[in-house]
Amino acid sequence: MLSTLTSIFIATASVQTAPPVATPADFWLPIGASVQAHNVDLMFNIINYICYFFFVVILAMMVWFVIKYRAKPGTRIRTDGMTHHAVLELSWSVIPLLICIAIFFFGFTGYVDLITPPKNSFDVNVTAFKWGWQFKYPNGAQSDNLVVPSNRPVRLVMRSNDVLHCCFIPAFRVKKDIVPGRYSTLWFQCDIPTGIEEKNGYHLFCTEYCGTGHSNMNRRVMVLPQAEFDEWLVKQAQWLDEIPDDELYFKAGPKIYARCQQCHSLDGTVGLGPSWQGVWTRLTTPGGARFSDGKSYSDIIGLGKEYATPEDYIRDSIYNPGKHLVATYGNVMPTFKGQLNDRAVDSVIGMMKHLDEFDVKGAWTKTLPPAAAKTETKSEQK
Amino acid sequence: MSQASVGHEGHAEHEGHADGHGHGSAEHAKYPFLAHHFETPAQQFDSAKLGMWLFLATEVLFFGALFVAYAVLRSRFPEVFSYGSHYLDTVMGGINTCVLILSSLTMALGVYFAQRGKRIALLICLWLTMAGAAGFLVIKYFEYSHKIHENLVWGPGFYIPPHNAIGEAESVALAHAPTPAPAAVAAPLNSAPSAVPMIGAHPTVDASVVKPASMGPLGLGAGVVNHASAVTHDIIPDQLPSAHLEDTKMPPNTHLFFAIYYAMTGLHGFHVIVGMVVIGMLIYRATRGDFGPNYFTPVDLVGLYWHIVDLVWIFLFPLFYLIH
Amino acid sequence: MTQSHSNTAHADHPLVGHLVPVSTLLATASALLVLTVITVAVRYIDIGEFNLWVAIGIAVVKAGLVASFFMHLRWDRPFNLLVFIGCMLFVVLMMAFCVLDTSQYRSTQYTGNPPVAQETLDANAPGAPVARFKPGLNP
Amino acid sequence: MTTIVTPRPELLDTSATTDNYLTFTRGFRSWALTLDHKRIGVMYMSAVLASFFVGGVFALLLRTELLTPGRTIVSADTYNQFFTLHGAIMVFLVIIPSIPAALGNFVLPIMLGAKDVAFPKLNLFSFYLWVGGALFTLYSLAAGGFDTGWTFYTPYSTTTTTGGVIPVLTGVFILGFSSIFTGLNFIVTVHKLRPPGMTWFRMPLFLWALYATAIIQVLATPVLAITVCLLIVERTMNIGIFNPSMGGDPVLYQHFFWFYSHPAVYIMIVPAMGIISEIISVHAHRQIFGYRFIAFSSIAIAMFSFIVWGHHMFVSGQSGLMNTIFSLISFSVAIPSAVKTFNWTMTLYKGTISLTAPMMYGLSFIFLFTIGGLTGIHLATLNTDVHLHDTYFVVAHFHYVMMGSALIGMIGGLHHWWPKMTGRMYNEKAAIIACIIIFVGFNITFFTQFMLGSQGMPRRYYDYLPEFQIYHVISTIGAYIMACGFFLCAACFVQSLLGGKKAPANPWGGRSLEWQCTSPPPHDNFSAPPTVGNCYDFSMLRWDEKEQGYVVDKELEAVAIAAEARGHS
Ligand code: HEA
Ligand code: HEA
Ligand code: CUA
Ligand SMILES: [Cu+2]
Repeated sequence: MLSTLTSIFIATASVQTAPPVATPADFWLPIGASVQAHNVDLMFNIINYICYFFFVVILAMMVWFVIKYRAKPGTRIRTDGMTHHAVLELSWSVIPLLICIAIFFFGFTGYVDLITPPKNSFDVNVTAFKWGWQFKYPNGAQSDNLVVPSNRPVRLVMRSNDVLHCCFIPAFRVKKDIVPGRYSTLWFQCDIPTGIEEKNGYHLFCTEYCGTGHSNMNRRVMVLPQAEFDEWLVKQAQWLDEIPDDELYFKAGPKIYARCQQCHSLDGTVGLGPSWQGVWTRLTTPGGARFSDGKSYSDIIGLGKEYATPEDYIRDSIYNPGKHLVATYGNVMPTFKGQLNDRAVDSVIGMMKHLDEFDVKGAWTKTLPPAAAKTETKSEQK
Repeated sequence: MSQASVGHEGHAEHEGHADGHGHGSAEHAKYPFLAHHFETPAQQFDSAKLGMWLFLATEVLFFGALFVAYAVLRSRFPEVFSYGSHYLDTVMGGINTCVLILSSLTMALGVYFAQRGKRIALLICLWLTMAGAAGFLVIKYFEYSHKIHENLVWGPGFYIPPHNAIGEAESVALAHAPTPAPAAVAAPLNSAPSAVPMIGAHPTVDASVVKPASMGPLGLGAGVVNHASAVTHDIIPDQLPSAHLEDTKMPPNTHLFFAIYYAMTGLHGFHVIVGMVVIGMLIYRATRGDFGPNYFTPVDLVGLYWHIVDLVWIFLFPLFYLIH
Repeated sequence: MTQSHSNTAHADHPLVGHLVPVSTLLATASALLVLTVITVAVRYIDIGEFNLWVAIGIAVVKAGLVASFFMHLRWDRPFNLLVFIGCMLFVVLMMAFCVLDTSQYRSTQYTGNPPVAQETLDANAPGAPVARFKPGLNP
Repeated sequence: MTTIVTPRPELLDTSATTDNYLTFTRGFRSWALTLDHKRIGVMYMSAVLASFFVGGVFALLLRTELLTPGRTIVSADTYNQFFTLHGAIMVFLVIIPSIPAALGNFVLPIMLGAKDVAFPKLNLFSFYLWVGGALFTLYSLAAGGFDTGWTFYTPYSTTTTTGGVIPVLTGVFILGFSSIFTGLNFIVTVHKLRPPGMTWFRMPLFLWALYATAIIQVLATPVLAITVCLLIVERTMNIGIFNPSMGGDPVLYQHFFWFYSHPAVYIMIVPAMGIISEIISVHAHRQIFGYRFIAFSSIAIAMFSFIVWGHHMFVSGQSGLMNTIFSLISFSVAIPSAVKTFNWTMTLYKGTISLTAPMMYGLSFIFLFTIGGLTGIHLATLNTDVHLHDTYFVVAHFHYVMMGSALIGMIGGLHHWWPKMTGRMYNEKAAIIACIIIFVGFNITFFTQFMLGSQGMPRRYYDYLPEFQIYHVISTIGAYIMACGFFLCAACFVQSLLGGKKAPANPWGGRSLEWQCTSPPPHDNFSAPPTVGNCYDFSMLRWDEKEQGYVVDKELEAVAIAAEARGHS
């Protein structure tokens, strides 16, 4: 019954306006680049003007009365002010009420547009986690920043792996909390392509407080014309596979590391997780209590032990981070199962083994031999 | 408001009575229990009563929020509630309902005797009420311990067979391995995303029971799933203390029924304990002979409290024990 | 009933408040017990949705009895009654809103056992039937 | 500006020096175990101001950290603890008890003409509950702090590893009961302890406001109590009702939380509105305009406040239907607020306005509340809230209403009743300068945050985009200015305590009952039952050259009383 009620609401309300162009940035609002932005901005400005009006009226009355009726020493008390005035009082109850109902109604219709994705939308699966995003496209491609086609409604189907997060794209005027345990959806359509350059992309923020890295959960949204997007999509699905095995660690490694760097430094700085500096030496030298249960690496790594090789151990630490906790660190790392495949993990392991070739930011400091350099220019990926 | 409350009891309105015989001090001399800031015993009594009723209102909202949680959970998982309800013992619940009703009766009689100034009768009633409260708790204790023995508890423990179901060694290992106490708080979300549908799954397909194929290489995986299970398999469901684990009809999320059951009956039980404490205080004062026709406010107030405890149970009983 | 003006309380009459006769109290208690029996009995008759409402209806009647006679509300100041009914209304209001809301967004929630429950189940009773339970119970 | 004043001499009771509530008994025990509502009010006030100072220090640290993107002085985790503590202290320890428990306790019984609140022992107990709650909050710092945000949203709050979560939840639980008992006490006092002649419609509007507040306190706070209980149980025993990984529902938690916390924002503002009604009419020496509308609008706000909580959850996953309902109802609260705002403004019309320090705060209140309230309209509108939710726009909105209105109202009330509470005047010029500094600093701090927010800067952000820095710098400078203002204000009070001029019984020419007793009031408030008249009738005031202020004129008073008697019969 209720759902029919809602659908009736929705039916009457979605008087979709023709997709307007971007609303330019102004004093209050940033550029509005989605088809919905127009309505939201309009509403925002209307309310603003109503507010200006009432504010000015009240302020003017206040200042005027204070100046006019200011008591100077010796002034006699005035007793001619009225004590109440039914018509006046009713009118300033009823007029704001009517204004409010009008505001509500237009806000409501705008909102229905905001939450009702068109049927033909392009779906992107989004996973939010502490503290990052993963965008997964229908063909299996994954990315760290959101890339979407222009001139086409896009629907994000979002889930959270841990706590509440919230996807907010100011330029599109859309926002939706991501609640663990359920699917949240959000849609937008942007007609103003940005190109694949990250610095031109629209901002995407996490606006539901989620802990230490909350303010670093911001990413970019790149909007590409459909053809360009299709091309990107195909490449993106294969980028890891295209890299030869022996180049994986420096071509893919740093990109994957970008997601680890929140917690794991490369220079020995203590973060939420152990630094990667010297990790391979630690793993391969016997002895030393390393885990919070008192065990050491050599107790669990080795033939016939829990992990045959250090590589196995690292892999399991990425997929099941809580299993063995390095002493003094908490169980805070999320699992990357389903997010990083074998090759991705291989590239990270490779990077750990060759840390001396990277700077503290994770950039590879060596140069490619000329032959390899050619392949590099081709696959410029995010 | 006070105009409206001009009483059929014939209380003069306190605005009025003060002109009539407004000299508080005379009243104060007559009634030693009258606090200095009240004018008459009636004013004091009315204030106390109103205060108590307001307190009861807060109690109603306090429990009310849990009733809301109950309603939300029940509307989400109706099958869990009708299933879980069968694990509760209607007979014990019914007896407990009667015990509470009778103790409410003795409490109400207690107020009556206090008003009549019958000290011994009042004391008997208070002791009987106390006995009712204790009886209720004893029955509740048996219910709880039975449930816990059957492993019908809240949280992940609901799915861990109790110690005597399997070999001693395994049981100890099990009880500690998967969800050790502090980690159970911090870890669940991090450690179990595999149970969350995988990325790319269509929203309407639930993948929570589909384990993703282990993506790791050799060497991984063996330790992921704990296989202490062989033992549990051979046990005949009816004799297994945690029979629910073998019941093919158990709907998912059944643990939530017990979560809300323990939350609500636990809070109610706590109120019963508080009730016993205050009744104990009344007994002390009644023995001392504090109460009489002029002054019985504390008895009346504790009575109100005790009735509200009864009243809450009147709702809890059908909502948990009597689901068809 | 005593007037508050009266200076002394007679043995039978309290200075303040209302004296409810023992017979009334006993009758109330009996009614409550009878209603308890009825509510248990009704459980065994299957009337679908109505089971819940009948149970709640009986509980409300019982609550009314307790409040009006045991708690003297019938003779008390109307404002106390207002307080009592008012707070109940707030609970009902909150319940209505919350239930309405959750019923609306239910379709977006994952079904089946939640992660920790499932994990515990897998770890402890891998053959347990619940794991085999078909997901998608809630549409 | 210097309309400081003395009332008619006969009210300058000389016995005040020998018997007032401050000197009635002496020694630590006489304060610690006092049942006198005035002393309890004073103790509350000191405790609340101390907490305000602590909360303010956290605010300054926050602002300093936000001077530059990335790390300025502390790490992200510390920052998260700062804003959580700032929010929790300001809300639970400062602003909720500030007006009802501190000022209300002192003023309510006297204004009403009663000797005390209905349950003095319960009143003292409430105070100690407050202390207990505050201690738990402090202890939570020692136990590792907490970084959940003042809203304690699950599942973050149940999974975060900071150790202070359970202590602070316990603290909030206890503080909740402190607030409940205060409210309960006030309702009973207003119902049962009104002296002869004090009818409902003769009650000063501050009492109406406190009464409305008390209704909210009694009915909403228990829900908070049970909610934090459930959170504690969730954390310790993994009961799972709010925990998605146990099949629970985090949005249900939000319903529970806001069922309390939305009404709670009216616990903050409604009594402040009451104070403003007093201040405006007393210092404009003018009958309040539309008494009944203001009185009923307090009750209306209290009632409506219970059914709008969902407007905090428009993007939280709450269903579209509920969003619609809640948005619609949210606007309804704007109407009683509008009534009040316009009525205050009209009260100035044809008044005889003295620009005293309390009046300056009163005028600031109207200015700031109008901005804060009107921006609430942006937030209550569904589609604009989608953009504005959880940005600095919301931060600015709630500082305008909580700090700019509720707290300014409290400080204004403190200035208004300070002579009554302490028996001393303060340096009015300095107090007015402090008010102006606070006002200017406040607007610099928080008006910029509106722009910041609508530009898309999310709240609870440790790090931010470089393009936002300029706003943050301005905001931080504003906060420092505001801090200076508060320090000046505090200095005024200290100076007044140490060497202030003795206060007359009725320095402002007020007409409500508290001005009829001496300053500071005697232990029993009134030696003889006070005569209750129209507390907003200022026609009997006349300018007193000697006192440079308005005093009550005996003859005019007799005329007024006679007129009123005629009107009433
Ligand atoms: C004292 C505290 C206080 C007060 C009084 C208010 C008053 C109001 N608030 Fe505010 N609010 C908060 C404290 C307060 N709020 C806090 C603390 C938060 C954030 C909590 C958090 O997330 O941490 C918040 C957040 C908040 C939100 C959620 C934002 C979000 O997170 O997305 C909303 C949404 O509807 C809202 C709306 C309103 C409205 C409509 C009013 C109304 O009552 C305002 C009414 C007043 C007026 C309208 C002005 C006077 C009237 C006129 C001048 C007449 C003309 C008016 C019209 C024609 C409309 N508030
Ligand atoms: C009443 C409530 C209240 C008050 C008064 C304040 C006061 C201030 N607050 Fe706020 N604030 C909140 C309630 C309040 N706040 C809440 C609830 C949050 C949300 C938390 C969350 O997200 O969880 C918040 C969040 C918040 C943020 C956002 C943090 C973020 O999202 O990342 C910021 C940032 O600028 C801020 C700043 C300030 C500043 C600069 C002040 C200044 O106005 C402070 C000025 C005060 C002083 C400098 C103290 C000086 C005092 C004395 C000298 C003694 C006084 C004595 C006498 C007057 C006698 N606060
Ligand atoms: Cu994710 Cu904030
Ligand atoms: Cu609100």
